[in-house]
Amino acid sequence: MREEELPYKGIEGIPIIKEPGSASKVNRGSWRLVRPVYDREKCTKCKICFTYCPDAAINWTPEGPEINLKSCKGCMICVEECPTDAMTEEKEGT
Amino acid sequence: MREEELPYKGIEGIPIIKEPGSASKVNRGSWRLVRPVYDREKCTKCKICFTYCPDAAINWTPEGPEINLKSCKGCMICVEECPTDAMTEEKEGT
Amino acid sequence: MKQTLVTGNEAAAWGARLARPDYIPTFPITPQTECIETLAQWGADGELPDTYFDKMESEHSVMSAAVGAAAVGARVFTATSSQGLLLMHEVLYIASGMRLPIVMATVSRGLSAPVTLWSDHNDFLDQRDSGWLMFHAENNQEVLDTVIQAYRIAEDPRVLLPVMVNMDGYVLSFTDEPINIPSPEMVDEFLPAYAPAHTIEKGRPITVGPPVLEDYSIFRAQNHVAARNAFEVIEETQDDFEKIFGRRYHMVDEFMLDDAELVLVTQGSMSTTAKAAIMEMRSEGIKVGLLRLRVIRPWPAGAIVRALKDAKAVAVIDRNLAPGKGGIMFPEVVETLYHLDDRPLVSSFVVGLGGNPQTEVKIKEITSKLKEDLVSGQPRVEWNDIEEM
Amino acid sequence: MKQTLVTGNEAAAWGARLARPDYIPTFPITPQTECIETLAQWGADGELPDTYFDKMESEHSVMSAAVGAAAVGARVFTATSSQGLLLMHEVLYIASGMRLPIVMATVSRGLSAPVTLWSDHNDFLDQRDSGWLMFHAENNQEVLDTVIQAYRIAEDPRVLLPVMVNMDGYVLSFTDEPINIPSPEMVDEFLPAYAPAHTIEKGRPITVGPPVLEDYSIFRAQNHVAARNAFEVIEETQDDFEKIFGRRYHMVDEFMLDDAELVLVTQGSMSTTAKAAIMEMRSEGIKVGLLRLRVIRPWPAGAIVRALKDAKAVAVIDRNLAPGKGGIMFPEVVETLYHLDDRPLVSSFVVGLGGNPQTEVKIKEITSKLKEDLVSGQPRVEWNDIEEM
Amino acid sequence: MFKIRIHGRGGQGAKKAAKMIGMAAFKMGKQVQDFALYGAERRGAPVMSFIRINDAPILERGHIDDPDVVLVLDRTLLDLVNVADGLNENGMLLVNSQHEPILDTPAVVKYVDATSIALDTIGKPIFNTTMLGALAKLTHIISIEALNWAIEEELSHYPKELIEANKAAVRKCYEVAK
Amino acid sequence: MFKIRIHGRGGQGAKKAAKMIGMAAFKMGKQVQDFALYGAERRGAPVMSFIRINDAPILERGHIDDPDVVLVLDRTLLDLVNVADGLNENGMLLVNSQHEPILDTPAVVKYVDATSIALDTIGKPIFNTTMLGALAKLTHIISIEALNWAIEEELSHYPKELIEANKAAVRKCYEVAK
Amino acid sequence: MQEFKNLKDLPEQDYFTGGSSACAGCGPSMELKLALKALGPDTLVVNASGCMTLLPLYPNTPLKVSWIHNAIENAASTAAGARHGLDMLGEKDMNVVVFAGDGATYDIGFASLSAAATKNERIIYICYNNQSYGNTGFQWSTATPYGCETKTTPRGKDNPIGTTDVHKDMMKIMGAHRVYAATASLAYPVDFLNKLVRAKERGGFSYIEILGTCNTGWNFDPRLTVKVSRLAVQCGMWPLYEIDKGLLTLNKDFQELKPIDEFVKIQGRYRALPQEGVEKLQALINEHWAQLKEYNGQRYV
Amino acid sequence: MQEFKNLKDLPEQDYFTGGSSACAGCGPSMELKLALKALGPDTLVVNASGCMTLLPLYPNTPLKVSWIHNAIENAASTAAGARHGLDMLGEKDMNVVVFAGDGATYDIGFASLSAAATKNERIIYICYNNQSYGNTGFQWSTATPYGCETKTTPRGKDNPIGTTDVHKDMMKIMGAHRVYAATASLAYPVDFLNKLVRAKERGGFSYIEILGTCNTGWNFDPRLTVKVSRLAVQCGMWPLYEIDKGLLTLNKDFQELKPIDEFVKIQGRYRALPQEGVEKLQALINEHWAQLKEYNGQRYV
Ligand SMILES: Cc1ncc(C[n+]2csc(CCOP(=O)(O)OP(=O)(O)O)c2C)c(N)n1
Ligand SMILES: Cc1ncc(C[n+]2csc(CCOP(=O)(O)OP(=O)(O)O)c2C)c(N)n1
Ligand code: SF4
Ligand code: SF4
Ligand code: SF4
Ligand code: SF4
Ligand code: SF4
Ligand code: SF4
Ligand SMILES: [Mg+2]
Ligand SMILES: [Mg+2]
Repeated sequence: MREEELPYKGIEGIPIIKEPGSASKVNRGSWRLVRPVYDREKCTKCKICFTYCPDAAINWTPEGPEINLKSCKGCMICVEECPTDAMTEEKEGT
Repeated sequence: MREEELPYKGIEGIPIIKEPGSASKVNRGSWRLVRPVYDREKCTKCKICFTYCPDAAINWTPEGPEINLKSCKGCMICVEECPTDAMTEEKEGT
Repeated sequence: MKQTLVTGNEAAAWGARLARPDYIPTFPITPQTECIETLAQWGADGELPDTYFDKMESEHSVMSAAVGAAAVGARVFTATSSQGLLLMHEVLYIASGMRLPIVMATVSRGLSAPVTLWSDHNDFLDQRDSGWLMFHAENNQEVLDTVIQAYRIAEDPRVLLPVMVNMDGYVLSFTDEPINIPSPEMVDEFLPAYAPAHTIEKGRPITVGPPVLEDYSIFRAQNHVAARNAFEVIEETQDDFEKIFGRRYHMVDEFMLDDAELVLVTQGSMSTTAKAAIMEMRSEGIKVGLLRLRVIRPWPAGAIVRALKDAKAVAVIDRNLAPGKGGIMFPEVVETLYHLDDRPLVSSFVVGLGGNPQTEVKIKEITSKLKEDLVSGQPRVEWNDIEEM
Repeated sequence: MKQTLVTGNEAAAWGARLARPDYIPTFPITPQTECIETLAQWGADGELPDTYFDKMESEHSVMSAAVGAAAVGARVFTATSSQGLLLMHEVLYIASGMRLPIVMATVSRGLSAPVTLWSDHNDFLDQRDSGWLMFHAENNQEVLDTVIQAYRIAEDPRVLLPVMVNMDGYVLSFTDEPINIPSPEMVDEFLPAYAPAHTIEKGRPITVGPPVLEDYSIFRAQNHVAARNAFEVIEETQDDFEKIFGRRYHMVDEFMLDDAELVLVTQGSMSTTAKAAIMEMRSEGIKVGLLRLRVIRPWPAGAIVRALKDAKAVAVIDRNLAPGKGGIMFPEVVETLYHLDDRPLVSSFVVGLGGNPQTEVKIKEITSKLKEDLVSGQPRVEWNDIEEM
Repeated sequence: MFKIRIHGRGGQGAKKAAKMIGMAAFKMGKQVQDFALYGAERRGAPVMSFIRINDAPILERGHIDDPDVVLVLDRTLLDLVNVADGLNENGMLLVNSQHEPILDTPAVVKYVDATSIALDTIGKPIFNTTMLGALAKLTHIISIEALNWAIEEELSHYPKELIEANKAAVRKCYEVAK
Repeated sequence: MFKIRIHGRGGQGAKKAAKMIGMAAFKMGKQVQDFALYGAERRGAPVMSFIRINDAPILERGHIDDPDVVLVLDRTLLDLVNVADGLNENGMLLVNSQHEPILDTPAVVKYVDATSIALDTIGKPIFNTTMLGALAKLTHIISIEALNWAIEEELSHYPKELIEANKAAVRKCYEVAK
Repeated sequence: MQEFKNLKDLPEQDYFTGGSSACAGCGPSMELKLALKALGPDTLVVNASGCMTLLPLYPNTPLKVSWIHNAIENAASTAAGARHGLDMLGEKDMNVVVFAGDGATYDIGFASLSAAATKNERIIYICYNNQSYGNTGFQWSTATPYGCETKTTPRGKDNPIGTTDVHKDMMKIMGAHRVYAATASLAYPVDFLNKLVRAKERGGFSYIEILGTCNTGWNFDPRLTVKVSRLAVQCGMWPLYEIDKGLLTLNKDFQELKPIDEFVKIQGRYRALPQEGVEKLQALINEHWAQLKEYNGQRYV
Repeated sequence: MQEFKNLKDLPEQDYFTGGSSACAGCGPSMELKLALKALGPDTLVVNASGCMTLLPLYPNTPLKVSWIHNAIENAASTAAGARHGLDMLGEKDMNVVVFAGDGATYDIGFASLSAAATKNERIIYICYNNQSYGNTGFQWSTATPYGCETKTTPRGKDNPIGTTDVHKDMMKIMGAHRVYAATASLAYPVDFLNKLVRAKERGGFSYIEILGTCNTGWNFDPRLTVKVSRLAVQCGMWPLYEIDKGLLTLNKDFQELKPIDEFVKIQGRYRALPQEGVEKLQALINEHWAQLKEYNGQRYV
């Protein structure tokens, strides 16, 4: 583009992010090689998995944890820390 | 000077000082408004004045202190600290 | 409007005071310190009720704190010089890249090594890639006026860029000159309260300064476009400024250019001396004039071409040096004239490094050398202060 | 001589290793870190017996320690990039002002804000007033060779200045290319043990870095003259280098210029792609050539004039930006051609900011735009990577 | 010029694989260039690396958009990334997979179960080197000898057994690939 | 243009004196400029300050090499510094001294014992302001009224008594100077 | 604000979402998530360049609070400027919280941190200490512990130990700044959040250092992030304590520490550390632990 | 090297001459002169920008030892580089000594100092503390004590106190760096020189802070430089003590401190400090002194 044609974009031309939490739209599930699988039966709602999920991929609901597989990178911390084996590991794809 | 004529001065063109203690040649006596006057009679050679002269304007000799009036700025520390009044103050000029 | 005898440092402080900044982070450095001391005393005396005066531990932190405060939406002023300006160098790019309209007075002083306390323009010009707008004042009145104008320009939604207002150390910073100190009311009329493009406040979380991937060049281009928008904003600002204060400044300052065959291109306070010399030379029939570069960024190419297109020979007088290259402004001025059909001869003069005074005599010397060049048709590069070495 | 596949970072590390520096102060920064990691591993493996590898707490301290060590007479190497280069900016002027022949590899990366990890040349060119000699390599072999040459040039008694050797981040720093790694014996033959102009040692006290008053401009002028002396020293160095290693470099790199009507002026690694594009365009009958700026400081005006004087149109391709001005090298190149009787048209192209890749296609685009300009007689300023915004 | 693009995930050694291909070709007297895209090589994140191989010095730089061969180290990427991008009917796509991948590409699609071979031979899923055996067999752009040399050089800091195991895995992969 | 150079010692207020002259002249409607050389103003060290006074705006800058008047605040400087440098026969040299200084200059040499006057009147050796009374009398470049105004402005942070004492000293000095 | 009693008592609201480009299992990410629970929505996080800088990546961010990234060496001064700016603009209730790595904190930004602490600026400074320059690929910082391998302190023929320096005792140094200083661990989230509550209530400057357990740099399976963190506390490698006006409180006491070997053997960064190295490391830990035990409840610095 | 017994025992040789442009009666100049007596001719002084930078003024210098001035913020790292350079070049016997002001030390250069101390570089760092940015004309630094007036903390209608901040406790902070740290005074030269001897013998990094009595900035008659310095010690404003591996030794004990008033009233920088200010200052001193007394001979930090 010729220099004289460069448009001025006002605030859109400033490197700030105005939408809080917009990254939740990003599919980080694509990084996952293994996935956590939740078994409501075994769950005691202790909140451990919820607390320790580093990617806030576990939401807390009145029914207990809810895994957001878009955000879950498959670190397996929830699986490792769940005291009742209500979270278990499963391979992605094949 | 035209740029092409600027000579190269080698090490002389580097901002270092190679002569240690060269400042002793500078006449800082010019700053003095009052001067210390030494009275050998009263001196006990305690070295106090020698120690405390901030400008190293007092040399130590076997005969006691020797004031270098070229370096002495007339701070009067030696006068103030001399325990025997062997150093006294005198006005410069008139 | 109050007429008073003040130094350049005090003039900058007055400019700041009248602009009512929210925050002033500071660090001392000669020859700037008097500016922040003046503000500190006003603060202690209760004269800056809307301002937090802060003492930082380095210039790097001064500019960092300025960025922090400006990013949340505060109006910020600071001042520095020389080594301090270089120490905050990295953060200057960040301030402009974030498009924060900080205003900073800089007081030019030569750079170490070796250490000097005296003035040249290397420190200021060292910032010419940083994305800041850059003004260089000729005298104390212009210092004050430009600080006030700087806020208008910086905060304009078409611009949103930080601004540096430079004055020469000693020759301005420590020299008393009589100047008009505008009344707060008039300044309030000229300079509206700051309405930031974005702020940090409760309930509207934003992220400032994230990394970017592909869009990087777009943000850089926007910094450039914003700087070029300043052309228009600077002109408009002058209109309003003139309406209220009766004075006006230009992108470049033209002096006796109308029929000038020889033109001296200068910056800063030496321009005053040069004007005096030119008046004398004019009385001797020498057709000489002067172009003072007041705005360095954005680079006023149009104004420069208009001013120099009829000249026969131009001397670019650089009070600075890029070792291994030469005077810093020389290439920019020359480039600007390159595509003229009938371009003038341009010679380069490097002068006044580390405070070497630029007297009328020296200006006349430069002029007669330029005349020689015109006759010989050979441009020169001259270290005008150095007679032997 | 050993042929190996190494990255640009490793090539710089090899250059350093072969120069046997006494001291290497370091700090990590992408995309440079691999260079110092390589040196660290060699150190741990006992491969750098004559070198103290130091881990500093910032780049500011890296350069400060480099100055300290060089001032006592040690041979010093370091490497940095981007924000790190800017953080040490103040101290760069001190290193050159003290005339200390430090060698530093710089790995170009765009500057914050906003943060990018990718490459452009703003960081490197930001140092062009600093008094350092500046080389910009095109490929990994040149990186290694130039580091070794840099010591010869820096330490020459006619020069005594620090040298920066730049490579583009990612495109060179992280790319494996096969290069010749010279044997230590050959390098020892080429590069004598360092004989500093002054050292700090027992029995000969000296003072380094005192303040000066009137003599300031003389020391600055000496820095400039020393940088210009480097022209001669660089040429001589090439002779010896060629004798021993069979390769040679020039102040500028000329490619297919002999009958070129259109000339592209480039820097760094994109020159390789440009050469490929030029070969193709040549096969289509387009008379285009390339001038690569290898040495930025001292500025090789003579070589540039010689290379460009017969061109009809020149495109200066700047992978950098001074916001509010434009491409940084453009004014310098244009100024250099200003007084030619028959000067070419020169257009400015700003490209590749923050790592935008410069493909052959883009180079061809630039060339055809330049051709248009030649026809229209109107030079342009083009942001060649930006198609819409 | 012969161009190879490798798709993998952070932690799978796509960079190392590129380097080894480069070294092997280099050993065979070719001009080579290899590099990886930096920036997002977090464990599991899709990454790419690139190799150019030529007789004459290589003047091209940067990403490879028109590869001759694409190597896919992890078949789960097939659903995430358009690995076949830029491949034409002369090209080849080589996937580490237990079963034949179905892909919409004019190029030849090959697969090899490098993970199993690696687990069998090395005892660890070092499939980045292993797969190179298949590349050697199917393209001839590098020889198995040159590859062995590259492995020895690149792993010289590691125990001898590991080097030998890698070489064995490469050979095995070479043998089974078709 | 009227040019004044002041010689003093660090700590004696040469800068302040220059400012006051400038203010007084400015009060009288003149264009003025005043400044001090920085850098070596250690207590006792010889220092200089400068004032330019004009009807038209002042375009000159920097040191004054050709003064109309030179003020010497401390007579011991006479032996150290060429205070008369640049003075011609139209110039005047005004020295703070108890007795007539003997100097090799074409200029008129005047002296006044400002130190004694200051000690008598203010009780402190504030001879930098005091001496300005003599300057006013002998040159008419500033009036005593303007000087009083300058003193009030400049010392406004100080106690009223001090201001009055300074004014009295200036007046006394004005009276005795000849 | 009340202190929290247990995990269930922690706020359910997160001001941090997924979608960042941090590694899977990243300790510092989790720590930021947890911190924001205690700090709430009216928070400005000032970040120093490091791994966490890549959480927001234009045009996306996982943050639901405000965030400024300036550079690596100036988080504390940026925060000070932001604090005063907010105060002058009437936003006194916003929390200003630094979130910076150990390199930014211990090394390159230490002058800026020390000055803000000395001036007692109303800032909570959280250092997530992953014991290295993580973002550049795990190089040594002055927070790197003895005996672990980094890219600039690698093991090699001439140096079997890797890092031979003993890390800077930052807690003692910050304690000497007369501010509130505390250590924390992601394995003890209630303790961590309560320290934030205390810092906030207390006003002025506080320094909280949390072990930034980093599976990538330390080279262990990400699933073990919490286990490794807990072990660090249990081995005495990362004791939990606070210093307020010089007074020491050990928040988590143990009759006996677990041997450091347990911590060392599960991390790649200690791989091949010779036995003598492990012993020296154990000795360093014992010495520090003994001092903390001795001065618990007393003036410590 | 032997320690010195008394004034007469001090070396007669000076490696410092007159002719500098420092003020008459300058404390820091005297301190450098004294230090060089203990350090001897084979010394490299690394200076940070400040008053002392003007000792050498091209082409003259009062120094008979080597000297490097780099910038204000990097004396410690410059010294570290010089140290390693000298070591590699075989000049291991040269002393590398920093001589830097409080601004350079406490503030702008603190990251550099802290890193050199953490790495235990073989450097003696002397901070001459004139409690201000002296060279720029007496502005506030974090070493400026409560209640005194500086150019950036002036008294005024809204602030009768001047400096309202309490200065940074640098000794405690440096003590927390595990190095040898000591205070000194020009009024006690034997003590000062012996501390230098100890630092040298000890090897590694040592930090010695000497009150840089400054008649110009503090505004008193230069003749009183020694008296004011002595009074600072006797009033407890500048206690003489050392910290080695955390252990405190009070080098100069007093049964009773002189009232701070004696110190305050002879200096212009305290002029017009209201009585409440003097009392607060006295309280601060008492508190510090009591702590030093209490921990004398014990672990202090
Ligand atoms: C001035 C400067 N130098 C170097 C860097 C490169 N850099 C970016 S992040 C980083 C590591 C920071 O380490 P730490 O603070 O511990 O944070 P972590 O990466 O471990 O999260 C470095 C060195 C930089 N951004 N700026
Ligand atoms: C980066 C930078 N900022 C500011 C200065 C200006 N400056 C020079 S000396 C000085 C004062 C230093 O104070 P201190 O270290 O206490 O030494 P003192 O002057 O008191 O001897 C300052 C601020 C500088 N030289 N460099
Ligand atoms: S950790 Fe296990 S038991 Fe506890 S809430 Fe999560 S899933 Fe349920
Ligand atoms: S596997 Fe990791 S990222 Fe996924 S939900 Fe569990 S803790 Fe969160
Ligand atoms: S202080 Fe007095 S008594 Fe002691 S040596 Fe000096 S002159 Fe003699
Ligand atoms: S008056 Fe001061 S400078 Fe002169 S000899 Fe005495 S102590 Fe030294
Ligand atoms: S390297 Fe460590 S700290 Fe950085 S993002 Fe990955 S896990 Fe987190
Ligand atoms: S201002 Fe103080 S420290 Fe500086 S030279 Fe003068 S007396 Fe010495
Ligand atoms: Mg870290
Ligand atoms: Mg000081």
